[in-house]
Amino acid sequence: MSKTNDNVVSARDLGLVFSTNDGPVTALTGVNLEVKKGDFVSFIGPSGCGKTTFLRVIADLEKPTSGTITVNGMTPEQARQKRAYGYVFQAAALYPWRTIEKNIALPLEIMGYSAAEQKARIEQTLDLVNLAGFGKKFPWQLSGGMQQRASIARALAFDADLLLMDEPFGALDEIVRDHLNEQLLQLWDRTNKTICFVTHSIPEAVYLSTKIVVMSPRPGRVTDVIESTLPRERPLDIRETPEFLAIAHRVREGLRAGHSYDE
Amino acid sequence: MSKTNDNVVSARDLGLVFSTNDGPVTALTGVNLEVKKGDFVSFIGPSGCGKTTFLRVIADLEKPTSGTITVNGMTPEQARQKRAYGYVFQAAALYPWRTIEKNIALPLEIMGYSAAEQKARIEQTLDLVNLAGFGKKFPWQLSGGMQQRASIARALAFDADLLLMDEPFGALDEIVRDHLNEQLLQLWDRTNKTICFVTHSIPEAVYLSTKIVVMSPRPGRVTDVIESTLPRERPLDIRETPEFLAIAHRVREGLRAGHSYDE
Amino acid sequence: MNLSLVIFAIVFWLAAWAFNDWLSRKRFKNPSAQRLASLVVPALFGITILVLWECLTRGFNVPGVLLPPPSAIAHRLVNSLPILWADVQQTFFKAVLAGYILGCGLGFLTAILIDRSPFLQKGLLPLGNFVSALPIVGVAPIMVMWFGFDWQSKAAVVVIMTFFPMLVNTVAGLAASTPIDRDLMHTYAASWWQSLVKMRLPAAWPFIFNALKINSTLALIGAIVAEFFGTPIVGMGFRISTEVGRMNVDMVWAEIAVAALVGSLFYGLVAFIERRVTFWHPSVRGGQT
Amino acid sequence: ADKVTLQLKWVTQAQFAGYYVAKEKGYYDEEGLDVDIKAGGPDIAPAQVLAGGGADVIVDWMPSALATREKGLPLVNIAQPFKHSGLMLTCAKDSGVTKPEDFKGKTLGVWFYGNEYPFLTWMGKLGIKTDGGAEGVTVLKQGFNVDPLLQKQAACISTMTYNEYHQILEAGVKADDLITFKYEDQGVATLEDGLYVLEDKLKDDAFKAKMVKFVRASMKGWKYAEANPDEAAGIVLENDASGAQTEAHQKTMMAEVAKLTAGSNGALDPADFERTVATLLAGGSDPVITKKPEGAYTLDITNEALK
Amino acid sequence: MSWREKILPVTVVVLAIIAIWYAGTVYLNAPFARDMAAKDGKELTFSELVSVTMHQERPVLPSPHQVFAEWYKTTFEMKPTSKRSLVYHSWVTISATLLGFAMGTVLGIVLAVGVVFNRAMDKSLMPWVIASQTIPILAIAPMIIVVLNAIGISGLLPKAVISTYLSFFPVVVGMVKGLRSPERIQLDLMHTYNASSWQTLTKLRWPASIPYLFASLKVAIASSLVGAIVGELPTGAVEGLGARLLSGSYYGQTAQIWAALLMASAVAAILVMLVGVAEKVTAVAMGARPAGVRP
Ligand SMILES: Nc1ncnc2c1ncn2[C@@H]1O[C@H](COP(=O)(O)OP(=O)(O)OP(=O)(O)O)[C@@H](O)[C@H]1O
Ligand SMILES: Nc1ncnc2c1ncn2[C@@H]1O[C@H](COP(=O)(O)OP(=O)(O)OP(=O)(O)O)[C@@H](O)[C@H]1O
Ligand SMILES: Cc1ncc(C[n+]2csc(CCO)c2C)c(N)n1
Ligand SMILES: [Mg+2]
Ligand SMILES: [Mg+2]
Repeated sequence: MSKTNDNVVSARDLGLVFSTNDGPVTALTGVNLEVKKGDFVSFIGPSGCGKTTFLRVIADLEKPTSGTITVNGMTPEQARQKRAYGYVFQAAALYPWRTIEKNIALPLEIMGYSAAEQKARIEQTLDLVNLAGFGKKFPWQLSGGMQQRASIARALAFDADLLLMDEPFGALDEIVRDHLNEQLLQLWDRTNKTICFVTHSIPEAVYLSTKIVVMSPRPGRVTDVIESTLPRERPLDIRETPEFLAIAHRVREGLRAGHSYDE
Repeated sequence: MSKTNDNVVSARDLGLVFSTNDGPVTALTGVNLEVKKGDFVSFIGPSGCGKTTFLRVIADLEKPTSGTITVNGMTPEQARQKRAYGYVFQAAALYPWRTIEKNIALPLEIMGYSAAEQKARIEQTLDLVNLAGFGKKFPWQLSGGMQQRASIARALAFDADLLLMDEPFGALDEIVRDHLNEQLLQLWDRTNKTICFVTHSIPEAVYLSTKIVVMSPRPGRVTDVIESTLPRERPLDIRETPEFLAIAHRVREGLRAGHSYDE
Repeated sequence: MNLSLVIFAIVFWLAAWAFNDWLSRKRFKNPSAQRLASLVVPALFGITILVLWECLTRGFNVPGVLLPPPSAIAHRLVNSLPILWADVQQTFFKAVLAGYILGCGLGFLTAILIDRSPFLQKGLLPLGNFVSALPIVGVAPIMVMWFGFDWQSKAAVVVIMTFFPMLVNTVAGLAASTPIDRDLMHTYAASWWQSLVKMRLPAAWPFIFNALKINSTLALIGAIVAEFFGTPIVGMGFRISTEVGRMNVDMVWAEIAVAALVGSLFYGLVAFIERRVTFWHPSVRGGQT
Repeated sequence: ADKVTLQLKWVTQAQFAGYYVAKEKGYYDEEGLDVDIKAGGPDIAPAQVLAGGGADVIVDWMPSALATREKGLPLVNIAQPFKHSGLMLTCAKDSGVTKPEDFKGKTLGVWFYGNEYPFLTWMGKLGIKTDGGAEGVTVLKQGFNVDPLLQKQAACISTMTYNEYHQILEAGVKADDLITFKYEDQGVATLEDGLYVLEDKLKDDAFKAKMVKFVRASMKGWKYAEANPDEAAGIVLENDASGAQTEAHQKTMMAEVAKLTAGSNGALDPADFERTVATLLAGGSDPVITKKPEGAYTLDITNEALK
Repeated sequence: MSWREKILPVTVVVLAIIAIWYAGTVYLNAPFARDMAAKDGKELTFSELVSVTMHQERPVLPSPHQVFAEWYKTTFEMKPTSKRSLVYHSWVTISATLLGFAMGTVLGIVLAVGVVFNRAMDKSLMPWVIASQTIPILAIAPMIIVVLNAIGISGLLPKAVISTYLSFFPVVVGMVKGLRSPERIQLDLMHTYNASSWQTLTKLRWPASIPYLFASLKVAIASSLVGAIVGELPTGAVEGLGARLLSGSYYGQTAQIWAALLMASAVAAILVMLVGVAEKVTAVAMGARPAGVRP
């Protein structure tokens, strides 16, 4: 096991049970996981297996009911207070009374960036997600995919070492998705961020990750952790290599095993 | 050109311009399209190209600013009043004050189904989307993918001859997606419904459709309409046939052409 | 002036403040201890006010006809229970309840009517504003003239007072559903009634309950004040106005205490129902993290 | 100049003409006083204002003043400009009331807020219950106006000779259709508008001196008003900030008020005081005051003022 | 906005109300008229009855034209500075209303913010805020006035204080709900930024509460007006609409009461409409979607 201060996220026997109107729901159980600095970890698993819940635990948005978890060696709460991470939610969660520009400015305002800095970063991230020219629109004037991109821009606008991204590219077409995948990889490479990334696309998971976590539902648990053997440098056509396909196959099998119905 | 009464949707020179605080936005322009009874039409195109807008026009949720459109030979409004279609929105749009069960019951109540019939259909569609056992939960107690499935169940619960589905499977993993694709094809085959389906997945579009509409943004328009040569009977492994791959290739090319940035 | 009493009051106040602050910050592991703490906090706040009041009125020798100490009020209260109970029956159970139900109902129905017909929306809504501030001082005597001296005229005043808050909030509530919620109903070609019952009313409940809460206290004030303008010789407003004139200020405060109790219970009941009906709203579900 | 604040018992009207006249005619100025006259209203208990330090001297009715005194706020009468009582019960003839014995079973309108004491005393004397039983009368807390009589909601209502009675007439009812019972005629008259101050303050000679000047000037005002009712009514109208009163009504009122102040030089007649106290003590089951008040009036001020 | 769309509906409704009013005038005033006639040994025909009921000195319900004539006379035929001018009295009341409304709104918002952010305040203050509203104002108004007077405050402020007392409550109730109305995910976003309470307030809770705020403000400004009018009684009811109502009532001048009522209503309507305009402007600034055609 590695030195703790190397671990960005470290979960031990983590469990989380929601109590609802008709009985408790076990969202996570016995989750053990280590995410190292500079890792790109993808979470993949059937709908409802606890991916979002796990990300929320890391982000201190949900308290585990058993086990322990540390983020940057601290409790999630301390880490959050240090603004350790940026979070892209599964839904865009833009504030309807702010224009796209202003939505992106929100974390910058809160974290006290100067006006000039805000302007520069807004422009830059809008460009990055290909929304230049839409800054003055309100969220409801954008398409679903555009809203999602705006929310990605918002999370990228400030410098967090850890990025928690919950299906950020779900509503995007292949081309944009490929483009953003590349951009994200570049960013990760350049800045040595740690990224936790939920996706439903096996190729995407394999293409992006250094580590793929396969989860399974009822109760949500980790069934496989795959360390990628792909090089850090990844052109798009790496996706046709046998190595890539082998990993993808392993992920698919893991995914299939976790499903309740067999086809 | 076919006889009109054969056409479920028929658009002529359709255009739609939104007027916004900072100038007009052309969401659709010069759209000509014919959807025949029993067609399975997929719409694919970059984010923001007007797919949702077009579906909304069919559904009488948006009024075109130029051109004409008929649905079942009537105006969209008349068709809507005849309850010609079921709509799956891009966002789940479940009512928070109703349980999942009750959300699915909503259209049934409105359309006057008997209590027994309601019960049967709720059970059946919950099974179909693999949410059996979650009927008594409230929307905010479900994961993103589960919410999306609930909204699909809601649209399938009543008998509309035309289904308008806006990225219904966007938030689902491959396995569930494959499963639901199959289910949807079966349903379509059995009931001879007409389906308009927005997706970002090229394989999904090719696998499901009799006709693929490729769209392109700024301004939103139809750039290619591909009639599928695949047989109506489609096992999952049809996706490895050369015919399939050829169509997929044509779609990908069309998609790429519509994009503003070239990689 | 009795300085020691005054000093005691101030010390007590500071101590209670510190204790309360500590208690409300503290999280108890044991849920029943937590619940107990959540009851102790407001209670202590109340006790502090009473102690301050008692000590300051005595300490500064405030004349009883201006402000009697709480002990005198309590004494008067327990000695006048039959009278107070008769007053509550007259004012609350007859005038307030009847007026509240009618006024809220009327405001609600008018809002629905306005919503139903664009014509009425343009014609009636601006005039609804006219009813908004029909001053009780002007209306109460007229109602006495029209509906007699008994509780019916007070109920009429309450109707007028509660009508507008309900109208405004219902109108705002009916506009509170989100566009996509409405789109969904539109795709079902739901009738206006169906949309109303299944979508727009549920979305409006948080606003409507605001009106019900505001009105629960407004109704009581309205009925009591209306009794200043003519009543049979029973009722909370009657008692208050005559006893002020008779300088029985302890009785006035006893009646006020009863009014506060009854009003708070009424408000609490409405708030309780609110939590049941709007359980799904973030404000109830606990949007706080 | 010395400041004096006078709190009236009711809104600005000819009932208080003497004080307004004294102010307008400069009688207060002559005494070196700067008098602030505060109008009252249905919601103002002058005694409370006095206790709160909002006024130096108030106008109040003696029953209510004595009751207040018993409650622990020691009011002292320093002058009594009103010699006679203007209170009466006015009944509609068609209600069947012709004499006090007819009240039983009828509905009577009464002013509360401290004004009910004379009524309760009277009913006590007549042996009529007022607590709503079948045997007694049904009492209504009358509002500010004479509507209950016009609307036939009550058989009789309380009126003042100088005000409400005339309003009934102005509404179109003929005097012949009315029957009135003056409290004075029924032997239950109590003293009305008098000037009261706090007992403690009288220990202060400077204050006493101020009150002497105040009473002297006020009485001068009253006598002028009595002699020149129309001019006095005009002065009242000018001082009415609500702009609501009519000239005709205030002139009528002034004429009637003059009849009540006539015969008083401001000094309280101890005999009147004794009569009032006796009346109040006699009041039925719920007496207004339970024991004879001591030191509830002083003649020092008027003695000094009238020198 | 054409004539047909805006003016016609209001006109129709106003005419309907006036028609009902006239009918009510005849119906309610008839008993007294018949009574008077009977005492003179006469019986009134219907047309006589109608004409008599229209012009009674002390009607149960004055006819619209009586009220309007009085209103017109006191509003337009007097110098606005004269004590007999309704404009003058309206202004007296409006100034207290506006001051009270401003203080009430601020107080209400401050309390709501406190209640939402501080558990101790929620637990200990809210029950007392509610209890405070069950205390009948007219009962404590005189004491407030006396106390304020004792510390040398008189004139506009005491009235405004009573106005405040009535108007802050709708604001508290509405704003507590409004400030708590953000969705879970919207709050989570702030949480991930480790935003301070103040930042969460200004950037999320406050904008999210705007619809609740305006609904509350409309109620609050109406309540302020009622409060200002009520507050005129224990301040001696010397001037203002409340004084007009009171002395009108006291001296049996029915037309004057109704004219003052009409004026109070009109003032309230205008104030509420002004709040409505502010609401619209704010909504546009906050990117509200233009109201759809559909319900
Ligand atoms: N607030 C909540 N209350 C009760 N149950 C909840 C709550 N949030 C999530 N759950 C339950 O926890 C389980 C895991 O949910 P989670 O959102 O983590 O799934 P997920 O893996 O993100 O799924 P998806 O891919 O569909 O988004 C689900 O069964 C869900 O119903
Ligand atoms: N209500 C609106 N007001 C103004 N502009 C709008 C509105 N709705 C959509 N648009 C604009 O119209 C264009 C098409 O939007 P649409 O939602 O149809 O895209 P889409 O193809 O569904 O995209 P996606 O795949 O991202 O959902 C976009 O540029 C969007 O900004
Ligand atoms: C609440 C109330 N109290 C008293 C009176 C009547 N009133 C009080 S003093 C007085 C004499 C001067 O007119 C009169 C008539 C009223 N109408 N309403
Ligand atoms: Mg999820
Ligand atoms: Mg879309």
